[in-house]
Amino acid sequence: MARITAGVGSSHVPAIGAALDRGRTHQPEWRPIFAGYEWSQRWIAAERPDVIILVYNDHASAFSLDFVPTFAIGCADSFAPADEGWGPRQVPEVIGHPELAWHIAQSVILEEFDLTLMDRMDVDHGLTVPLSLMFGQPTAWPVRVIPLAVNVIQYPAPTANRCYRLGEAIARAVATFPEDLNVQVWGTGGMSHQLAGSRAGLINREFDTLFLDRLSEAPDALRVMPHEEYIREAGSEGMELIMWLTMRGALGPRVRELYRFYHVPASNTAVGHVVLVPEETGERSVTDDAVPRSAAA
Amino acid sequence: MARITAGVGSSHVPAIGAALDRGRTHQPEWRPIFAGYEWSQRWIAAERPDVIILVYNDHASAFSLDFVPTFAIGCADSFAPADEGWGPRQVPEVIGHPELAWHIAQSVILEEFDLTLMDRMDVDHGLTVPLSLMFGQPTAWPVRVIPLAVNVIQYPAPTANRCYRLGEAIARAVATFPEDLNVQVWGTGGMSHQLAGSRAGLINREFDTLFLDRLSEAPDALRVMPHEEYIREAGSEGMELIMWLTMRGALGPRVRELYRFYHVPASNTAVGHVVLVPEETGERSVTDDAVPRSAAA
Amino acid sequence: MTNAFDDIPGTVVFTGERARRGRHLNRFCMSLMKPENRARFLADERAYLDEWPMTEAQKRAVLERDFAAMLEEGGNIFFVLKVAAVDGRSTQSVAASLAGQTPEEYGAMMRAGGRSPEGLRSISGRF
Amino acid sequence: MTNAFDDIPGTVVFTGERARRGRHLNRFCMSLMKPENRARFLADERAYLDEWPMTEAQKRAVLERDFAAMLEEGGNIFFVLKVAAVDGRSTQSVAASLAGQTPEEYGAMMRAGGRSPEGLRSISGRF
Ligand SMILES: [Fe+3]
Ligand SMILES: [Fe+3]
Repeated sequence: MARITAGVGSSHVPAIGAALDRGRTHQPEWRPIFAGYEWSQRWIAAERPDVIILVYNDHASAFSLDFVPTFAIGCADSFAPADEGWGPRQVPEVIGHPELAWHIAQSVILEEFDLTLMDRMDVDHGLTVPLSLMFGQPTAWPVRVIPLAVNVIQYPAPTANRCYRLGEAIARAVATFPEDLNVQVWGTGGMSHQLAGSRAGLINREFDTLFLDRLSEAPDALRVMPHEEYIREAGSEGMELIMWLTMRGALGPRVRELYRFYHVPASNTAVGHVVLVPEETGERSVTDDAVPRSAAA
Repeated sequence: MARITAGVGSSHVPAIGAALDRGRTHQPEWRPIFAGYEWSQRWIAAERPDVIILVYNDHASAFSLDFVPTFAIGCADSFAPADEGWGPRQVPEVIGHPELAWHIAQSVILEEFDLTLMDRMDVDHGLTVPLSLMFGQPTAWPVRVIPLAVNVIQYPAPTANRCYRLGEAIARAVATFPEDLNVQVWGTGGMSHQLAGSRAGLINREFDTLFLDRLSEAPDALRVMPHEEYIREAGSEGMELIMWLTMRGALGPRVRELYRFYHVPASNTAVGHVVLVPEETGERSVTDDAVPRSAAA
Repeated sequence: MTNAFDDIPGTVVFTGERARRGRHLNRFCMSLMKPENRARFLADERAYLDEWPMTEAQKRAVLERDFAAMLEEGGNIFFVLKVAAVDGRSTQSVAASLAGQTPEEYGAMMRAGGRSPEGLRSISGRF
Repeated sequence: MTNAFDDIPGTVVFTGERARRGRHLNRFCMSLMKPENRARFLADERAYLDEWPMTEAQKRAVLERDFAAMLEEGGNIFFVLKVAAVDGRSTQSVAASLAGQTPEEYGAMMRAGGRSPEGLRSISGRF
């Protein structure tokens, strides 16, 4: 049977992708960020997941405003990196897992989640930057990816609670997939940042820390937070954090935080990153010289 | 405040549109069908709804299989009749009600329905044939229309229960729209028919009658019916009937059936049609020499 | 994955598995929504089909207007109907051919009330 | 409809009302995803803009690269950023201009930990 073995939360700042693609990872501005993912790169090399269900949002790349799905699942065989206006990132094509994607789609739609099914979709920095942060610059991604795009750019986004519940439904679907697969769920976006409006540049380290603490220990408090509170505290684009709750929901009631990283800034954004494991399988998942929970920067 | 005053159920057979558009309404094959809507044409001329929330399904017109939304709401100012392969129907452009559509979208997404928002969408016979049946051949439709497209051609469709619950959520949304609007909800598709497979031509009058009885009197029995039972009894395309449940859900717990029509065949399909009013407003809505519930043909 | 509707005889339910198998067949069908593509297809069907990464069985099904085979090869009914539209052929005649009946037989059956569900509910006999 | 987030200062939340107002501005922005359109836009910005049913205020905002005005006229931040991309201009410099700061001021602020939320949570003072 397929099983969800871990969850990863990560910011997905486009400038991080550009820094990597242009060989600027050793510049003082960027080095701390890439250093903050070194533990996770070693961890995931040992974990060797087969599939990542990657929760992210599209930023006017695959979807125009003519067509805004609340939740869109990628069922295609592969997904091309999107041209976001300056040519596509020179990263490998993203290989899907259509059998598992269709299985999840069928399962959660029958559980009354109203997914949009995508058989052709380009994927933008929201998906490819976390892959780069976790896997570096391989010639092919060492994992299959099921993109799950969440609308957060056209109000209203789904509620935080709905994102969490979708994660729970995904976990039930994965548990009934007959193939033996090591599946991770990633939630991306955030942390606090704002572009739209004169409050641009907002960073709220206190809120971000609270969010990361609660993500592991008290996710119910995050589930009931209304959109306006996410926007007020984390910024208009910081509301992307609701996508981390889908990851969290997929991990079950209790989790253990294996790793945490937080850094300000990457361009306009606070960078946050956690690695979580379900409490049941926590012991088995620690396969490396795991750094105990540590806040860098 | 806006209020939902009535629900209409109707088949949406493309051949009916062709018969009307080609002036064949008086041919023996088609006359009984158009006659079956004469009462309803008089009724709706007296009712003068401002807006129809029209639940239908797209048939490979607006959506390819690259992109299959479970529920898609049309928020555009207008919607063009689709070219379904032999040129668009020569019927008026469909004028939307974007303020109400956005209000509904916001309300039901915050209630955890995962709609896809459409700002550009052509509408096919699934939407325009019921308009023609109810309004004839005007130079402009005398009503605004909010298209609500439901996936029923890519398995899995939403459950019957989910369709019903969406109707309930739409009713709550309409009730909080500040403008004074007379709103109807229509459910279209069905009744029993099958195209796909050697069982093509299936008609199940007994099931259709049961469905219409229960729609008014015992909708809970229809909500819990699984897809396979709809397909087994009503045919692979007869499963479109789940869309009638969104209409029914929007009308509240008790309704009165003002009119019923049933006829076999239109091309491959059993034609069914009902007019329902919420029990609370039932008295006020009878504005015409209403035919008591009557089964023609 | 087996599904409850696999027990229903003579009935194609368009699952994800079929969608994957029929991806390019259905995309070809969708291309016929554009008048210029319809014209190009009719001018040289084989050449137009060869522009798509379809299987030979899919192409043959289209060339032979074998609608049952199109469904078998992953075609969705509403997509393959676009091939019929190109020929100016009615949905009813496609349905007749899927049923293995002549258009006349099928039309007469429909006028007489359609195909009864009796005996056509279940392969296993459970319904 | 008033929304709870209307109380948050200096913050544009992209509602349906804004989407309707900015429809053609955002469609114009989306058109810049194609290299050939970027080239045509740069060759004659005014002529390219005149192909779209945008308001004069929207066109002027684009011509003047006034990103605050683009948002005001219904632009979505991720769509108007495509205008910046055409100019090879960074997201950070757009954010600076929205904040009314020079890129240097804004960059220094970000390196120092970003803009504090203190005093920027609520117009009414409730938060
Ligand atoms: Fe983002
Ligand atoms: Fe239909």
